[in-house]
Amino acid sequence: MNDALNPSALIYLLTAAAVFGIGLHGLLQSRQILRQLLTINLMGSGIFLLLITLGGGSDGPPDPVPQAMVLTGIVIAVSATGFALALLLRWHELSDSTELDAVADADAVQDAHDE
Amino acid sequence: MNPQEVIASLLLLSGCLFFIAGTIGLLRFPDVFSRLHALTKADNLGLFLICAGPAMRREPLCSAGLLLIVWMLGLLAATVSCHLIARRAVRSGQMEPRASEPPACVPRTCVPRTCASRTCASRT
Amino acid sequence: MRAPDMRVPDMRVPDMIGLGIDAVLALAIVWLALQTVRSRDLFKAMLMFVVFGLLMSLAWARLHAPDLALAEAAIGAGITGALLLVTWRRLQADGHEPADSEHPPLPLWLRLPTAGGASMLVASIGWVALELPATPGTAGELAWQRIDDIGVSNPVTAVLLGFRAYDTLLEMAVVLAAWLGARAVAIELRPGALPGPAYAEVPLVGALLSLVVPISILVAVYLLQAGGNAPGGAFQGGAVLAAGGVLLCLTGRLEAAAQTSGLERVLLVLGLVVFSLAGLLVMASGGAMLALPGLWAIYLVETALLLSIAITLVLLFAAAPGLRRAS
Amino acid sequence: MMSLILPTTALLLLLNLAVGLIRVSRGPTPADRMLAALLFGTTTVAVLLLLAEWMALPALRDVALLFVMLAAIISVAFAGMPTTDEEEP
Repeated sequence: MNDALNPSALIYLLTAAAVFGIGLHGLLQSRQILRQLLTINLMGSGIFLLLITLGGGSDGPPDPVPQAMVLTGIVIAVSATGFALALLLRWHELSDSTELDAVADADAVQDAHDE
Repeated sequence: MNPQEVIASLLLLSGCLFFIAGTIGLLRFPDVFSRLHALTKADNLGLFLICAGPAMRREPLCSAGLLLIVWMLGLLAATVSCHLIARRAVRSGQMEPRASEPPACVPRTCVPRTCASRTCASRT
Repeated sequence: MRAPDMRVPDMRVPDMIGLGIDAVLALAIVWLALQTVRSRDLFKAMLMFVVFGLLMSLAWARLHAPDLALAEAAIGAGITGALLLVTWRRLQADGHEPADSEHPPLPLWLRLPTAGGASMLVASIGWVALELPATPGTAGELAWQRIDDIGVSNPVTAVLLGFRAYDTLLEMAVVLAAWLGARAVAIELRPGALPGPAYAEVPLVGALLSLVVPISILVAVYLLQAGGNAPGGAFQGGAVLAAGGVLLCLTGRLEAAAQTSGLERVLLVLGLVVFSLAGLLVMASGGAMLALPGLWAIYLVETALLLSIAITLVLLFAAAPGLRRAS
Repeated sequence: MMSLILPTTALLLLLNLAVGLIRVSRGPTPADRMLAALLFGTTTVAVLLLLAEWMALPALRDVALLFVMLAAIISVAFAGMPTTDEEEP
């Protein structure tokens, strides 16, 4: 496969790596749940791009297997995001916070249950 | 190179020109409303020209029909989006009521207030 | 689906322009990802992410993956953006401005190594993968060789419903599980319309709905039908149908109900039930499990999957047990 | 000739789009960012149509159709957002 690496595949490979790195970096440094979800989605997009680039990097017909996997991945990513956003709404209702901060928010949830 | 291709190329390039004009308007115009004005009109004309280019040299009629549908739906989306964005901007007080303005005025004085005047001033 | 290159005499120059397109696209994608992570304003970050989705779809197009471009267009441009903006709206309606935290950001000496290390990790994985000797008989090549056995000429559909049907079945189960989870946590949310303005008095919204919703149904059916021999299929069609439903929710035509109706229950499990039944029936008649016996079976399963995916995504968007027509 | 004009136009439009990113980044109001995102919708559709012709992938026209169909969703979602970012009316 290495001899058939064309420059545009290389470009997208680097893009995939950069997007994943940026997403991971953002996930590590953000505390707000909504932003963390964005960064997780960015990381997912980076992985998708990597899969497709590696599958189609050589000449010839594009590999359908990674395409099918990424297709299911896109649908699962949006479902997981929807679930996470529902969790976020519930968390916000219970703790009146949109961040995950272990000690303080556990207290808040405890208070909400005690009421 | 046949005349059809020449016409198609001209259509594509002029469409590109309208997109660039829209972007210049987006970057240079002073407030939301004039930016909306520049963008929605110029871009949809550009989209039409870009749709018309490939449609010129296309034999099957259904492909040209699809391009036409794309353009019409683009018009609809731009109209509704422009309306909704402008409506929300008006609601949020980015435009002064115009009753006090003289009816025939040069654009510079009767454009809606820009961020420099009321919108940002009252936020501080 | 086979990538046809331009075989024209002046091949060099268009190829170089194509490379330029790739470079601009890649730079814009990376810049958008950076802005999504770095912007202080959360609304700006969400919008950057939506635009990121638009450009990803162009990238799929450049990578000869129109199936993915279709899915990304329906989901990235339609559902994800609306989902994020509506969640933000709900948080604000509860009287909470989801501003960024007061916590100081991590120090630079900690941030730069994490970012650089993460990129280098992925880049090295990519390089290793590229340096691997090409082994004959990858799954994709086998799929291309045996695509005639399945009966559809779109290789992605063939992989989804023929060669790797387990994956597709389990994916449907995962999507359903995501909704069940959302239902479990959202059960105490107030039913009713989304917080926000009523659209009844906005004149253009009615016109938009009366055109876009029927067209979304039409396009969903078209994509399902095209999925056999051209890009398209149940996932893309389901996402388009779901986008139409999301539009109805957004404009207040549909509101959250406290109960799941009988029809919704049927539609939710339809994909799983039809797919499993078809697979089991094949097994009962002597074939391998989930080896669908022909084109009609594939279309039957795909139709069921499309309906299930669409209803599940709309219900996930509404974060509600069910939907009802606005009174 | 068309094999040259089509990618050139696509490249010009993409550069145009990249310049438009400045407006999303600058703002200053959410409406400004939103309308710049609107520009991207239209430009992406145009680029997709050109790529469909150039790469001989007619399916990309379907992608363009999806984009124009769903372009309004994000605006509708945006228009419903409360206006607390700016000032009270």
